[in-house]
Parts: sequence; structure tokens; C-alpha cells
Amino acid sequence: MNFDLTEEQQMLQETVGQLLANECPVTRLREVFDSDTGFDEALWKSMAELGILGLNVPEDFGGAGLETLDLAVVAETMGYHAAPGPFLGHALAIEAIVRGGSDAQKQKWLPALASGERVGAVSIADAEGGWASNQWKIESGESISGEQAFATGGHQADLYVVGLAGSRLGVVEAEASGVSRERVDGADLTRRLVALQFNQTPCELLADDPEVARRLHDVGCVLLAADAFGGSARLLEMSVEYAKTREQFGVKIGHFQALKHQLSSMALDVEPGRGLYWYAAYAQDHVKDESERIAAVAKAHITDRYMDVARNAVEAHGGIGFTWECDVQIWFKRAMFDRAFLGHPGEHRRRQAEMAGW
Amino acid sequence: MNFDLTEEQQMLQETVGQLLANECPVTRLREVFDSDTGFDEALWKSMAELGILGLNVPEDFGGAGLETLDLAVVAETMGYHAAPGPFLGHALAIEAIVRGGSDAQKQKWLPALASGERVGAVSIADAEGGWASNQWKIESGESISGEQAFATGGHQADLYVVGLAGSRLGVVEAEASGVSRERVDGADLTRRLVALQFNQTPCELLADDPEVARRLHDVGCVLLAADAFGGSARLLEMSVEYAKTREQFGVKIGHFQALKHQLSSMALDVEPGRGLYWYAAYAQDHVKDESERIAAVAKAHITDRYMDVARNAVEAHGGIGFTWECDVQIWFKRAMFDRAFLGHPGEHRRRQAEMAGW
Amino acid sequence: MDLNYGTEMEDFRQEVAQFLDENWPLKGEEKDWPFEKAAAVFRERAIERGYLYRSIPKQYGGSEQPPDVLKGQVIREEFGKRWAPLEARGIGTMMLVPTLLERGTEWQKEKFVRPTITGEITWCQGYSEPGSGSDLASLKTRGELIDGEWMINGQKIWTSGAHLADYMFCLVRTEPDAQKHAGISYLLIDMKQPGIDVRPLRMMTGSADFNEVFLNDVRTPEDWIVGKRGEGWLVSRTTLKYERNSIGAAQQTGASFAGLVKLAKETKIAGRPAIEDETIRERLAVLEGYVKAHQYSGYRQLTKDSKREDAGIINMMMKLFSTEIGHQTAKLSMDLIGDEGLLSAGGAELGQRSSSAQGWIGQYMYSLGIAIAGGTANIQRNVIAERGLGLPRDAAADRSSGK
Amino acid sequence: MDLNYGTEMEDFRQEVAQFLDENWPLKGEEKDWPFEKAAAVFRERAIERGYLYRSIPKQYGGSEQPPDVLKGQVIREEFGKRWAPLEARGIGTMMLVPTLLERGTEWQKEKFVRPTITGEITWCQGYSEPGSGSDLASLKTRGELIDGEWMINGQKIWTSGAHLADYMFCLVRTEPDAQKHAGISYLLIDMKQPGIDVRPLRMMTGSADFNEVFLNDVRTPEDWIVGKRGEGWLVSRTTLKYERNSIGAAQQTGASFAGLVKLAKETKIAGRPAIEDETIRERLAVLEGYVKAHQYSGYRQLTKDSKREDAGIINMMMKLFSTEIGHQTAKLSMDLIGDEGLLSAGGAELGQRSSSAQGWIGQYMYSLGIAIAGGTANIQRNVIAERGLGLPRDAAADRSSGK
Repeated sequence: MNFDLTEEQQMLQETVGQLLANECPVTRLREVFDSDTGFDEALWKSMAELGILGLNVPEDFGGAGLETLDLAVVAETMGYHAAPGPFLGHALAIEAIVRGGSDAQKQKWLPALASGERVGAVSIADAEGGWASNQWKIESGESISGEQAFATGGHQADLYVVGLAGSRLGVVEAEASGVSRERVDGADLTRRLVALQFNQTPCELLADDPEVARRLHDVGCVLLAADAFGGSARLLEMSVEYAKTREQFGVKIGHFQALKHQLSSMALDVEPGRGLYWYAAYAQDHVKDESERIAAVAKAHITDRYMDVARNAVEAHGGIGFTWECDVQIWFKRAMFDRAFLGHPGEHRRRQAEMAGW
Repeated sequence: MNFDLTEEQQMLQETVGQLLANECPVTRLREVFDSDTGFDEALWKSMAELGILGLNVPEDFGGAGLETLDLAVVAETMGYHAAPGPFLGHALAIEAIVRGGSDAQKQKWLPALASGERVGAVSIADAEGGWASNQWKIESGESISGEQAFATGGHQADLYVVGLAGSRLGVVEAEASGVSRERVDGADLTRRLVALQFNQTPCELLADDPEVARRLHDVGCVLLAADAFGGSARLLEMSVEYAKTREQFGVKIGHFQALKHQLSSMALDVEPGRGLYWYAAYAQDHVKDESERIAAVAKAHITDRYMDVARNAVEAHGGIGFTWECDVQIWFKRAMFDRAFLGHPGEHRRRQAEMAGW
Repeated sequence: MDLNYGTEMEDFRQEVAQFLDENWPLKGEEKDWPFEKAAAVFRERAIERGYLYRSIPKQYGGSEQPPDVLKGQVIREEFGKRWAPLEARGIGTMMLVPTLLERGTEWQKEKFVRPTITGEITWCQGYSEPGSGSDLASLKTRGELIDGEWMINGQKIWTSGAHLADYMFCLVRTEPDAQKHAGISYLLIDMKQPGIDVRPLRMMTGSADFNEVFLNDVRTPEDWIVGKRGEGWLVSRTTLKYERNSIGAAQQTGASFAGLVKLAKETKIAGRPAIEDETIRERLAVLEGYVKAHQYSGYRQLTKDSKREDAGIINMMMKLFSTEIGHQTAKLSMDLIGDEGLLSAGGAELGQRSSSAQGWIGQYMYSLGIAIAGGTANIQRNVIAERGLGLPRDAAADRSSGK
Repeated sequence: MDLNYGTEMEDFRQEVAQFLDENWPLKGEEKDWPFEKAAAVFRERAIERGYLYRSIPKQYGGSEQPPDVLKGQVIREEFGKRWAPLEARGIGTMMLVPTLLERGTEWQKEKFVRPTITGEITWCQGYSEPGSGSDLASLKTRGELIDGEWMINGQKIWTSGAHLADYMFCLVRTEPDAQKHAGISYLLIDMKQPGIDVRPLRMMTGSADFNEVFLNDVRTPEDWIVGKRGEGWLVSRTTLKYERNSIGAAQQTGASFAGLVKLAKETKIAGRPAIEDETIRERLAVLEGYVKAHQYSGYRQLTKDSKREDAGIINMMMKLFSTEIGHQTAKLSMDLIGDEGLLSAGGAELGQRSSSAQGWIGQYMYSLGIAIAGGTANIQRNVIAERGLGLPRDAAADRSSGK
């Protein structure tokens, strides 16, 4: 037994971290955050060059053919840097096409997705509420009509993996007829959302296999958990750093035992999540029996901790932590996203209890 | 509007406090705690002389004719001193007879209860679980048979107000035929419990009015809340005192900010409960619409806080707080009693939600 | 204890009701006056009758009534029913006026109190600075007395309403050689003068509820000082007490809780109304325990205040207690709005409530902001421990106060 | 990452299974031996095969195997299936032996290690004193070297197993003139001698899991010291690390959680099995999140340990994390047992679990006790903040360490 990242995974994380530190330091991040699109084309291209955008695309179709754990360690790093852009939905769209696409479909989409030439996205939030595949209501077919609430990718997405009635997935090109998208006034400006409307829109159905939808959902939960872990680790670092530099009453505030203990509690909220998200990611490819349930546990637990850490980070920064100018707010809103996207913790805990047979 | 105790109530509290401080200081309390009966006859007589045992008995029957709030401020003081003995059940038995007894019944029992000559008690815990009057299962009649779980008064009780099917109450003399009582291995050794068995035992029924049972239950909740408030205030004082005297690392531990903040949190758990129990007590006699619900709120909230405070008091005392020799354990176990007797907080919160029409 | 309104109070209620029937809204030609003007006139009349500014002497524009918490309550209820203007709730009325009444000179009271309470002039507060949040003693804005005028230079932060205010009351270091606390004075400044630069400070919600104020050779007359030179720290503490009470008002938590229950009735969890979910019911019930405890603690506080007795440690904890209730309320609301937790905070200005998801998101964020305004939670915990429970003072704080 | 057992491991498992089939329970005339004797013999055989005490050199009675977390796991699983004796889990094995191996002299290792790990001799720990709980540096028990013997006087507390132990390893102040930490030595003492008075210390649960030990002119040879004079503080810290890891074991929280789920299935709330109550399900699910995080953190820690790499800050938090999980588990159990929360803690000795209500009450109380044993939660929070996060050291702690 070896419960640790491989050297390759550690190197992958370092490389991605280096890229983000170089090309998207906080000064740049803020520009993208405040921009109209929330998209940094140069950064996207750099990611593509590094091969990150096709990590989970099989080698035959131009990708790296890696596993969920590899994807997750990248998601952790993205979360740490609050990397802006459509990475999450892109990776999930790929996951669905890899698992549910015919050879022809794979050939059609995967190479362009792997190279980052086209941006993938997912649209699996029913307009009336519900992320679970049994809550999807748009009738499946070669032409679809209906509304969905929170599709990823902002206005950058080129194609959508869409959730359809009967736990079915289909692929819709953004340019197709009858597609209209409207900006969602989301909190997290690093990952923009749109509401979609389809009106007799052409749709290519993926395999009629509910496992594909399940996999999409579970990998999504894992990536959100990984992002949340990385983000909360960053907020902890920022708070510790602030405590070491800010003075009150003539001393660095990090001298105050009450603040020390608050920061210890934050650390206790952060660090134990690492092994949990690792295992949840690993289970997707290696522990079939547990994969669905542990994804729910990780998503509920780690995104909840992220939100707690974010609240405490605001407090640890004093009044300034509450301003737009303070970087904490960027991660705070990512925490809101990670917690709400794909359903909030209460929903996943209900599933967790059911799957345990409680 | 005047939301405060009257001078008479304040004096009552002081007098009772003085009595307990004089006649049952902690040295004496520990003797009673470790004794076989948990009963201090001299203390009981002193309480009787002070008129505390008949506070809620009408003047016509030898009591003081006071209200629930008066009873509650005494219960607070009892809780503060962890006064040992059957006061709680005694007061509740009186309450039931006052509300549900015929003139003849009142004449028969109240004067002897008011004078403390006889000890009253309540037996309203069904053997299969359930404190609510609709859960009582023993068939009512002039002769009753069955089992009940947690009757008050230990082996001192002379008569029991017993909960019977149909939300009915009856009075059973402890000496009556077919009564057997067995010691319960309770945590709180200041308030002993017994399990009762009735075998064709003579029983005098009180009025066929479910309001009597409701009143008994609600006043019970209020008195437990008051006891919990007093007890938690005492634990806070003990913890603060310890922090002021105990040294570690060459300084009084009360200098450590982390401990200060823990003690502040305890204070925040204690002090706001005062107004809540006052109002809950006041409502029993003056705000009929709210009386049942606010009794549930106060019982759930304040006994929960007491338990939290008790846990924190143990921690604030370090290792020694966990020993039998440390006084904290006496109040810790009273907190367990106040929280569990008449049903634990979850049950009262369910009622609270129902009564609100949520 | 007596929570009933006696017959005397019912008579008083009739009297107030009749006054309102006759006076609000305004009648005749005054009927179409703009609200501000109408409110000012109405307030004057209400003051004449002894209904508003009851604790302020008549000579400064108040109605100087004996304290009577019950009458105050009846007035609030009756005015509330008819949406009649109550006392202006600005920071001037709540913080400056009590300070002036206790510490101001005669001319200061005469000049400032009346127009402040009528809402004719408005104030902002200049305490915090970027380098000194909870630690006011370390502030750096300097005032020098030159030719009978104070010349002030520095920067203030968290100044709400600065872009609208006519005046600022602020703390300025005037005695550079004195010990930290002893070097501060409490000055009043006219905001409408060159050298004052107000820049909005954007919050994480996106709205700008506060400002930064840059003071560059700003002037104010020598006698626009409250208290003596170097006493500003003490003078400001009178005011802080008022701020605590006003922010901690139990009413707000009650209203917020009611909103939460409403939200739980309107939203769904797993297809059923959230209010039917046992988990939500339990959480609401737990929260209500705190809300009720807060409410009755508020009753106690008011009663003690009206008897001019000290309510004790509860005074030090009301704000922290309501902050914590606010946290819990906000947290529960986020679980109730579910997917809409993805949205931004929309249109939630401080103190304004909205039943929409975005309003709750704003509240969620503000529940953090409020913990910070007027002394952080940790400072309040220190106060409870040291002043309330009598624990030894903090070493660091001792140092800064020169002990 | 690889959580599979490869074929090599399956072969190893077969080997272990076969050994056990042949050796446990004992066969032939050894079959009826009393457990203690049987266990001692069995352990010797298991050591010979390299299955127990794998990290202890052969010369001191261990089996001196290369570290292999996976093999360790297989051994524990197979031994567990057949209830075969594993390593003796006393404080001697867990705390003294690692210390001796790292710091002891040759003769000390030879004399003490083997009989300790076979369970032939047992130890108790003499660190805490009534006046110094978390603050070991302030301890007062004194040792003087007189005629080639240490003469020891003082009092120890929280000494579990003192009434049964053969020896005590303890901290004693031997250099009265040195700075606080520098004056302490680590001595071994024979408990079977006059001058030692062991008095049971009764816990709030009613049972006496600990003792007070009074030392009155107690003697021990000059060379029964581990490390040099005045180095006792450092020597003891080696040991404390082991204590943290052993108490914090993720297995215990997992087992405890499983017990809680069982309890929720067996008890009723409002007439239905508690496990069907949404509130209980949610609370269990929340708790399970922590339990799983704890479990996989344990995996990480073990993997890092086996690679002799540093797992980092997680090492400092495992104990506190499991303490907090224990609190939550205990709290939930009290809500599950309902009315039976009126009962006393029955028969719950430390580490022993019971599914009865009284067992859970004992656990509830012990969840407080465990927070205290081996360093309070606050000390651990300091360690996380200062050593883990690099925050500045505590002023008071600095003072006591003479900085």
C-alpha cells in the first residue's frame, strides 16, 4: 500500500502551480475577475500547451490518458491559485464524451478539446432545480427544447454536454440553431455561468448508459472537493501571512493566542481534507464499490470546510477582509461556488446516508 | 412594562441562597452526594421552616400561594448550589394537586406537603419511554398496575403524582399496597430516582382535565431550565475562579487569551438564559397562549447550554476537572439530569416546531 | 415582573393615536410636501408633544421627558402602525448627540444638537484608520493648532456616509509627545471644505457602504473640540457604548429570524417545503432558542436602563451574541437557498433586507462585516473576560495603555 | 497511489495464515495454559518469524524487519481474524521502549526492552504532578545523588497502572540550580520498594483509572538514568511524540463511529428507529466526513512514516482532530440514548467500549478525559500555530523556557 502521490503527480502539480504563479499572479487574476468575460485567452493557451486541457483524454485522441486523481491534483492547484476560466466544465465534458461517446463522436470532439482549440462545458442544472440525473427534464432526442440554469464556461464554451430526461447525456454545439445563452449574475467571477435555452436545437446523444451521467457527476464532485481543498489551503496561508505582518496594540497580531487558535482551527479544517479528496479521486478509477459514495462525502465535507475557512479568513483579516480590494473575497466566492455547484452539502449527505443503507 | 424580579423575589432568592450556603456548603453537599439516600433531613426541615416547600401551595392550605416565577427563582438558586433532595418533584406534585385536586384532596395532601412533613414526588416516565402525557400507558382507575421508569424523590417520597393513560393524573401513597420501588443507578446523586411498580395499587384520580398534566409538564420544564441556568452560572464562576488561582508556565492561567475566550464563550452560553427562563416562568401564569411553547424553548435551550458549559468547565479545570474529587462533576451530572429529565432537547424542539405551525 | 400595559398606558396609547390621526400624514396644503420636509415638520410637532427625543433637554430641541420604557414602546408601536417618522437614526443622533450632551460645551450643544436630531445636518464618524482597526490608540492622523485653528492631516477609513455628511466627529492626535491614549483629541470638522477627499470603499458584496476619507490641510476652529486636548480617547468611549447597544438590538435578530422562517416556507428541499425537513426544523428551533434568549435579555437591559440600574455583564455581550446569531441565521439561509447560492449578492445594502436569494447572500456576507464594525469579536471577548469576569488584563493591551 | 495488495502480499498473507493455523491457539499440552503464559510463548514464536516488534533489533528481543506498512497491515488483519495476541500495548512498549532504543545505554536496552515487549514486566509513567499538568517544566519532585544512589521525593499524578507496574519511568528535578527545563532528569524506578505509596484517583465516571503516587525517600541506582543529567526534558519529548500518534489512531474513531451507527439503528426517536430521523442522518453524515478525513490522513501518515518522510503539520493535528471527533461522537450518542442519559456511567473503563447506554455515558465523560491526557487541547493548538504555521511563540511560554 502506498497512499501518496506519485512523483509524476507531484511534478504535474508543481508545473501547473508554476504556470499559474507566472501567468496568473493575483494582479492578473484581479483583472480577469473584474473583466467582462472572466476568460484569459493567453492563460488558456498556456494550459493547452502544457497538456492540462486534455489530461483525461485518451492518448489515441490527443490527450494524456490520465486518471481522475491526476485531474484532481490539477484541480487542487487551480483552486489554490483561484485560476479563472472554464477548466472544470471542460474536464467534465471530456469525461462524459470519453465514457459515453461513440468512436466517431470521440474523434469528432476529443482532439479539439484536448488541444484547447475548443472549450467544453456542462449544462446539467435543471431550470427548476436539481443536479441529479433523475431530475433532468429536457426530453432527449436529436432535437431538444427547454431551459437549463447553470451551465459552465460563460460565453466561451463551444460545446455543451447537456443533461436530458432519463439520465441521458447529449452534446450540443454552442453555435447550433436555437441555442441562446444568458449571463448568470454569479458570485464567483473566476468561473462564469450562463443560463441556456434550447429551441429545437440539434443534439448528438451519447450512449444510453446511466453510468456515464453518474461518472460525470461523481468526477465533478471530486474536482470541486479538490478545488475546495486547494482554495482553503490558500486562504489559510493568506491568513497566517496577514497575522505575521499586521500589527495591533504594538505587536504582530500573530502573537495573540486567540488568533493563533483560530488559525489552528482553520488548519484543522483544511489539512485533513487532503487525504479525503485523494482517496475520493483514486476510488473513481480503482474502488468501484465506493466511488459514488466517497465522492459525495468528499464534496459535502470539503466544500463545507472551505466555506468555514473562507468566513474565518475574512475575520482573520479584520475589516479589510470584507472589502473588494482584499484578495480573500475572490476565494470566498469560489467557496460559495464549490459548495453550491452540483448541489449543496445537505443533498450529498442525504445521498451519503442512503447509499450507506442507514 | 417591568421585566425584572420584584424586590420580594430578589429577597426570596437571597434567603434561599443564604440557607443553602450555610447549611449545605460543598463539604456537606459531597457527604450527601456520596451517601446512600442523597437526602439531608436537616436541610429539608430548614427549607420547610423557610416556607420554600409550600411556595406554590395556596395560602388556604398552608402555603405561600406564589407563582411559577417565584418557584423558578428558587429553582435557580437550588441549581446554583446543587441542592440535594426531592425539591423538584415535590414542587411538581404540589402543582398537580393544586390544579387538579378536589377540595377534599387538597385538604388531605397540601398542608402536609406545604409543611414538608410529607415529601411529594412525580412518576411520569413510562417504562417503555416517553414523558409526554399521551405516552402514558398505565390504565387509570382507583386501582392501578404497571411500571414506570424514573420517579423522583428516591426512597424519601411519601406520595406520587402518577401519569396514567388518557393524560390523567392520580395520586398514590408510597406506603400503599402493591407499590415497589427500585433504585435507579442515576448519574446525578443529588436527585435520586427510582423505578416504580404498581400492582393493584390504590390510586386517587385527579380531575379529568388534560390541562393539569400539561401544566405539570410545562412547569417541570421551566424549573429544569431555571435549575440549569443557576447551575451553569455556578460552573462559570468556578471556572473563572480556577483560572484566577491556578498557575502554569509561571503565570495565572487566566492570563492566557485562549482560556479567556473560552470563559467568555461560557459566559455567553450562560447569561442570556436568565431572561429566557424568567419569561418562560412568567408566561405560565400570565401569557397563556405562549406558555407551553416557551417552556419547551427554555427547557431545550438552557439545558443544552448547561451541558456545554459543564463540558467546558471540565476542560477549564484541566485534568483535575475530570476527577470525582473536583466539584465540577457534581454539577456536570446535574446538567445531565436537567437535559434528560422530561425528555431531551431534540424532543422539545420537535414540539417547538410543531406548536409554531412550521 | 409585569409585562402588561395598564389602563394608564392604554389611555396614553389613545392619546398618541389621536395625535397621529391629526398629524400624519400632514394635512391641507402641507399634504404634498416632499417627505424630508414633511418629516421635519412632523418631528417638531411630535417633539412638542413629548413623543420623540425624550431623553434630550428641551433647550436643545428634545422633549425632555422622564424615562419611561413603556411609553417609548407604545410610541414606537403606534408610530410604526402608521409609518410615521420616528427619531432620525443617523450616527449623529445615535453617537454624537449623547456625547455632546455629556461632554460638550454649552455652545456646542446649542449649535449642533437640534439640527442633528431634526435631520437638518448629518454626520460621519472618523475613528478608524488603515493602520488601526480595533486599536484606536495607535492612530496617526495629526492635528496642529495654528493661528487659532486646527490643521488636520491624515486618513480615515470605514467612514460610512462620508460623501453625504455635513460634518465629521473624529479622533485626531494633537499631542505628539504624550503617551498613546493621552495624545488624542475629539474634534468636529466641516466636511464641505477643500482638502477633504472622500473615496468609496467597495465591499465584497459589490456595494460601497463605507469610504476612505483623506484629510489634507483640513481646518477647524480651535473650540470645535469636545472635551479637553488629549481627552479624546475617553470622550469617544462614551460614544462607543451607545454604538454597541444600538447595533445589538434584539429586534433585528427577531426580524431576521422571522425572515428565515418565511424563507424556509418558500423554498424546497428534495421536492418538499424546506420547513418540513426535520433537519431544518431542528436548526430553526435551536436558533430560535438563541433569538428568544436575546430578546428577553433585551427586555432586561431596557428595564435596567429605565431604572438607571446596571444590567451587568449582559451589556458587554449583547453585540457579540447578536453577531453570532447573525452568523447562524446567515449560514442556515445559505442552506435554504440551495443552488441559488451560486449567485452574487444583489442589492443588499447594510440593514436592508430582502427575501430574495440574492438578498440573503448579501446578508450572509454582511454577517461577517457586522462582526467587524465597531470592535471585532475578539476584542469583545477580551472585554467580557476582563471587565465582565474579572480575569487579568491582557499583557499586550497593558503595554499599549502604558501600564 | 496504490491501495491494492499485490500477489506478493497475498503470498505473505498465506504464510502468516499458515503460521497462525499451526501456532494459535497453542496445541498439545500447551493447549490449557493460562492466557498470559500462552501469549508470552506465542509472541516469542511470532517474533522469531518476524511478525511482531518488527522495528525492534533482534538483540533486544524484536524481529528487526525492514519497515513495510503493508506487511504490518496484513499481520494485523490475519492475527485479528483469529484473536491471536498482537504486540503488548502497554505504556512500556509504546513509550519507554522507543525512548530507550533512541537514548538508552547498552545495558539499559538489554535489561529492559525484551521483558517489556514480552509483557514480563510492566511500566507506569511519572511525568505529571499536581502543580504541573501541561507545564512539565515546573515539576517539583526532587532527586539527589547520595552515595551512588538517587534519592527521590515528591508526588506524581495521572499515573495509570501504578498499582500494577513493576517500574516507573519518570521526570525528576535533579539540578535545582539549573534553568527550569535544564534541571530535569529521566529516571527509572523500581516500584516494588518501600517509600512508594500508590493511591487510586477516582474519576467522575466512578472508576479509578489513574493514581497518585507519593515518593518518599525512594531509591534508584545512579545509572538508572536515561540520557544525561538535566536532559530529561528532551528525552521525554521523544516519547511524547509516540504517545500522540498512538492515542490519535484513526482506527479508534472509525470503530467508535461504527458503534454510533449501530446505536442509531437500535434506539428509537419518536417511535421510529433513530437512524431514520433526518436530523440524526445528517449529523451522522457530517461526522462521517470528519471520520473519513481522519482515516485517510492516517493512511498518509503511515505511508510517509514508512518512507521515512515527514508528513508535516498533519502529525501535530491528528490527536486534536480525533479528540474533536470523539467529542462529536459522544455528544451525538447522548442524543441517541435519550432518557437513559439520566443513568450513571457504568463499567466503561478507558478504551473499553460497550453498546449499552451506560457505556456511552462513560464514553461521553471519557471524551473529556482524553482531551486532557497527554497535553491539553490548548497546548496542541499552540503547537499547531507555532510549530506548524510558524506563528510567533507565546510570550508566557517564552518566559518559562527562559528566552
